[in-house]
Amino acid sequence: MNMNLETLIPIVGVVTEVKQDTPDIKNFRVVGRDGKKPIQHMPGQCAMVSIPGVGEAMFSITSSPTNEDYIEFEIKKCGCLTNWLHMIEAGQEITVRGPYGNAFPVDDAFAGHDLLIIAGGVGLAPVRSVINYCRHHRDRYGKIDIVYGSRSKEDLAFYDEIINEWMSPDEKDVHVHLTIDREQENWDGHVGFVPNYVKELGFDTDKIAILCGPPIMIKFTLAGLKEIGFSEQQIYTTLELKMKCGVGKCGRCNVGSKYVCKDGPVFRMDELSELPDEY
Amino acid sequence: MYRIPREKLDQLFALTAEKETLYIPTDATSGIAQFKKWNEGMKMSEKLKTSRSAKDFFFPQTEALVNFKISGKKIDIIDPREECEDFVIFGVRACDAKSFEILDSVFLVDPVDTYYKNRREHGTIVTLACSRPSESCFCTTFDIDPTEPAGDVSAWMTDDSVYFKANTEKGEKYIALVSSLLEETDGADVDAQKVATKEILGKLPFANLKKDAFGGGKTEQYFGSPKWAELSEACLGCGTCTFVCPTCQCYDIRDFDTGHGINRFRCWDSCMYSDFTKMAHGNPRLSQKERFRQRFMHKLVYYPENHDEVFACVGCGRCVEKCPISMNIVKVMKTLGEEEAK
Amino acid sequence: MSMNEFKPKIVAFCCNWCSYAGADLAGTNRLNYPADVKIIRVPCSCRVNPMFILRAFQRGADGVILCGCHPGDCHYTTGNYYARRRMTMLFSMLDYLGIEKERTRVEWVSAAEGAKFAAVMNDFVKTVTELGENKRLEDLRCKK
Amino acid sequence: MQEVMKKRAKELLASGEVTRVIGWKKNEFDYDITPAVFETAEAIDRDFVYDDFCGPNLSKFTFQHQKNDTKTLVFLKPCDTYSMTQMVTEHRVNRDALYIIGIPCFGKIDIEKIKADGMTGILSVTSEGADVKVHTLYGDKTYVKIDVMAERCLACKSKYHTIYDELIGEEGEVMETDRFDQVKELEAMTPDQRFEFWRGELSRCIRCNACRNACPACTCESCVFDNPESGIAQKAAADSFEENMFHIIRAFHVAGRCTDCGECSRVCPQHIPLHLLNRKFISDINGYYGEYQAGEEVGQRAPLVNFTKEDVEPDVVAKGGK
Repeated sequence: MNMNLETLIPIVGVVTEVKQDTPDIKNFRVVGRDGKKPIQHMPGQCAMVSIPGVGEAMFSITSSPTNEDYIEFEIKKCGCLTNWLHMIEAGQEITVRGPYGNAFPVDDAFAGHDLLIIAGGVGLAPVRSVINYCRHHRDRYGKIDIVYGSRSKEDLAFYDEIINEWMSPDEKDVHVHLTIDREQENWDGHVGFVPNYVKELGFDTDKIAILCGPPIMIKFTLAGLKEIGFSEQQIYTTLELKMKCGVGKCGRCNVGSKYVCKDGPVFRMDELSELPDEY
Repeated sequence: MYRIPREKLDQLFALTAEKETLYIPTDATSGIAQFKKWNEGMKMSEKLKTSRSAKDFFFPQTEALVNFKISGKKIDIIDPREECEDFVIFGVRACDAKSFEILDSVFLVDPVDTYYKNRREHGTIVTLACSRPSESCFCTTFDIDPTEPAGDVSAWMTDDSVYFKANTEKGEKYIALVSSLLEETDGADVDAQKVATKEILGKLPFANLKKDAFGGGKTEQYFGSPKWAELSEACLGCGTCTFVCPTCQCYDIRDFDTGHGINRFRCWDSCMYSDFTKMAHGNPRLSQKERFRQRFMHKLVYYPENHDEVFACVGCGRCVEKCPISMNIVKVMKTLGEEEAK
Repeated sequence: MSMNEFKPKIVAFCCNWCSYAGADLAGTNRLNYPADVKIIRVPCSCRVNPMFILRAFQRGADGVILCGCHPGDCHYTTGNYYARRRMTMLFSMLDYLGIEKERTRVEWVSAAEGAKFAAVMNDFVKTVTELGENKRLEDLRCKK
Repeated sequence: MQEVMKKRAKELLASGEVTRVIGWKKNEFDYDITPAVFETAEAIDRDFVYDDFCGPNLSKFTFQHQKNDTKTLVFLKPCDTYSMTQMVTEHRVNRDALYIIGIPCFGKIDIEKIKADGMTGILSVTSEGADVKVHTLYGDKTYVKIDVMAERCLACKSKYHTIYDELIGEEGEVMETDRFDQVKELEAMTPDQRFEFWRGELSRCIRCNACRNACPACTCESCVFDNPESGIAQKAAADSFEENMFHIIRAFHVAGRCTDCGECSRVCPQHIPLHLLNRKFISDINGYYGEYQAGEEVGQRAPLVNFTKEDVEPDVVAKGGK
């Protein structure tokens, strides 16, 4: 029995490291008071992070479950709670509860397949967990393609990790395709929006696509993927709506009859298409 | 079945209150009935139903979840939960009794809501059969029999007597508690009352309201209906319907800074409120139409879809009576149902 | 807590341009007034929203006093005239709800009136001490 | 009356002068009235009503239509016109987008009074002259209209329309009223009695916000109680303090702007006499700063955004009032 699901009472987490990742995104490393990993999760699952007195919100856990030491959150500054989070320093205690929601089917539906992971902006956070999980269990998956775009080079989250680890020559069959929205100095990579880049790259369709990013990117990328022959059963995405309880009881994160916190946040595109367009 | 003369009802209340906290519906100053803790001399309301539903007993409007003490960078978590004391609610109507089952199916499924469970386990519900249903009643639409209310103990009140029947173990315990005042009897009077009430039920204005047009799997059919705009046009966006509704269970979690700590509590929330789904980056339900639609789609389609075709409405009629602009689920069912019939 | 031990918590909203300086003057002149008066500096008496008064009570104040410039002397010409109407209305409403009217007060104290400031505070503290603890506008969560 | 109104509304629709009509329609019961927007003559023929149950004040419903390019026709009872005038004064509604027809009002029936008398299973209610006939499943009863009239109508302040483009029926007059009697009764009580009275009333509040949302003076885009930055945002009153605070602040925010239309008390599901809070402010304003009726004419300056150098000092309250 996981007490903090039943009671909505969180546990204390200690922020051991805060890293400014992009101008408006910070990365937070969190352990329990005992110095160990506070919660066990699977890629795609979320946790409720809170600063008491300020607020509580759902964030996806961006570290891979294979990381045994700590969990990480990648948080963009955009509201009341996140502004506060951006002000804290290492050593600050916060509260966490979870994990909530379902996970990407990394061990079943994804196993043995080629993966195409497409992310935009801070949308890399939930799929980074998938990427690192798959890299850890490299032999279970086929080729891994990662298309990641952001507004500018500075806005690319996890840039160091991408360059030093994912794009390292030692990686087996992991291909990273970076793009930024506008031309800028000291950038010789691709320039353009993610949906177009995906089409340009023209992937073969015998693989599973995982999408995460701003709604507008998802919309156009989805159309692009369908154009090059992907079926909805091959595409996964993850949603985010306002949540309070995390256990499907407070009643606000539903899309049709599905609760994003409990039945999601990961949806296969064909499941999502059956739901009303209210997210 | 057990019987007690009506004039002895006060003695029964006194005896109950000796052992456990007792709540009965009583008249407030301004003509509404509300559940209140019984004390000597309190009169039971003659009204059909209380203004607020009985859900408060298990899902109160505000409830402490957890407290925090903050010192520097440290946070201490204090669990405020305490074992609830036993209590008895007397005079719950069939519709409200049914609403507890609906709340159970939300709060008592995994992960169980311990706050709710705590209260639920310690409450004994004595229901009271209806004999004078009002024009706003439509519980029969949702297959509820107001002459045979659920609950731990069912009671029937006739001109001169009150009859009791225990339905559960908790109910047996309650009957045992007050057995010194009860006498065993057959239920001839009760049967007569049931027949009479059923006849009235057939004459109610909403007697023919049918739920068949709704249920799980109808999302696509109703979600895009043009009727929502017309139905919701006068909606004020207040929370009256949700707060008087016995089955509405949405809540918000908020923090209160007491000056020496943080109290985190939950409180009722309403899907009719504009900030219900408002996030830092936007709101998926921008206009009142979407919020209005969410409420009724939830009751008539989403909930049945997730809970074996049980509807999240018990036909108590409170929203019918209380809505400031007289828009309600009956109107929604009739309007959308008509469309279905076409 | 017995009556003689009771020390009321007083919140005083003081206008920056007059009574706040008046309080200062009271201090430099070594005039005594109880330490239980907590001064909150505001740019003008008109800055004080009725909500401030209510929230002071919520947070445990037993009395709330608003000090501003004498009518006609407002740094912003007319601010205290508005404050005067607003506070009259609020105090009247509190009284209407049965909340002791002696717990709230408005006084005009200029920067030169250090002695008046001390006298006003002493008098107000005395009045509130006699009234006892604020029970009718209390928020139990904020009490220890 | 209803037929005249229907006819005029249809004429205006047909002429293109207006493209929509805000009026009332019947819902499930005789006494269940919903504000409605009509866009066709057929809809008006089918649903439009104006009777003794048409209580809802339509002023605020014009809000969402003022940005349209074409005009909206709205029917306003005398007391509704005060709300409308106040909204126009405060520039909360675009007068040019509206075509206002003033209609007479003979007092509205409060169904809650009939229900409070024990009537249930009401199948029909008809109001003819001074008689109100109630037909129920459990027997019939006839009331004298004045006995079941809404409290706000018994203390009607005016039959005069303060704003309109045209009138149907005769113009009425401002009335002598005893609407402050209850306020005076409360003022005459001891503070303890008043405290008990208001605790009893306000403790019933469920914070549904109906009073706020129905109020034609509450037109803020984002209410202080919904604003997390305000420090008093609350979804529910956690204790007696928050109940008191909500109601004090709600009444205070409309003080001097409240026209005493009585919508707050009408919509309250818990029957809290909220108008007594508003009326206290009105009576204080009248007493301290001179007679003032909000919504009397466009362009008035509300008393709380005004002052005179001779105003009474706040200690007038401690000294025992007016």
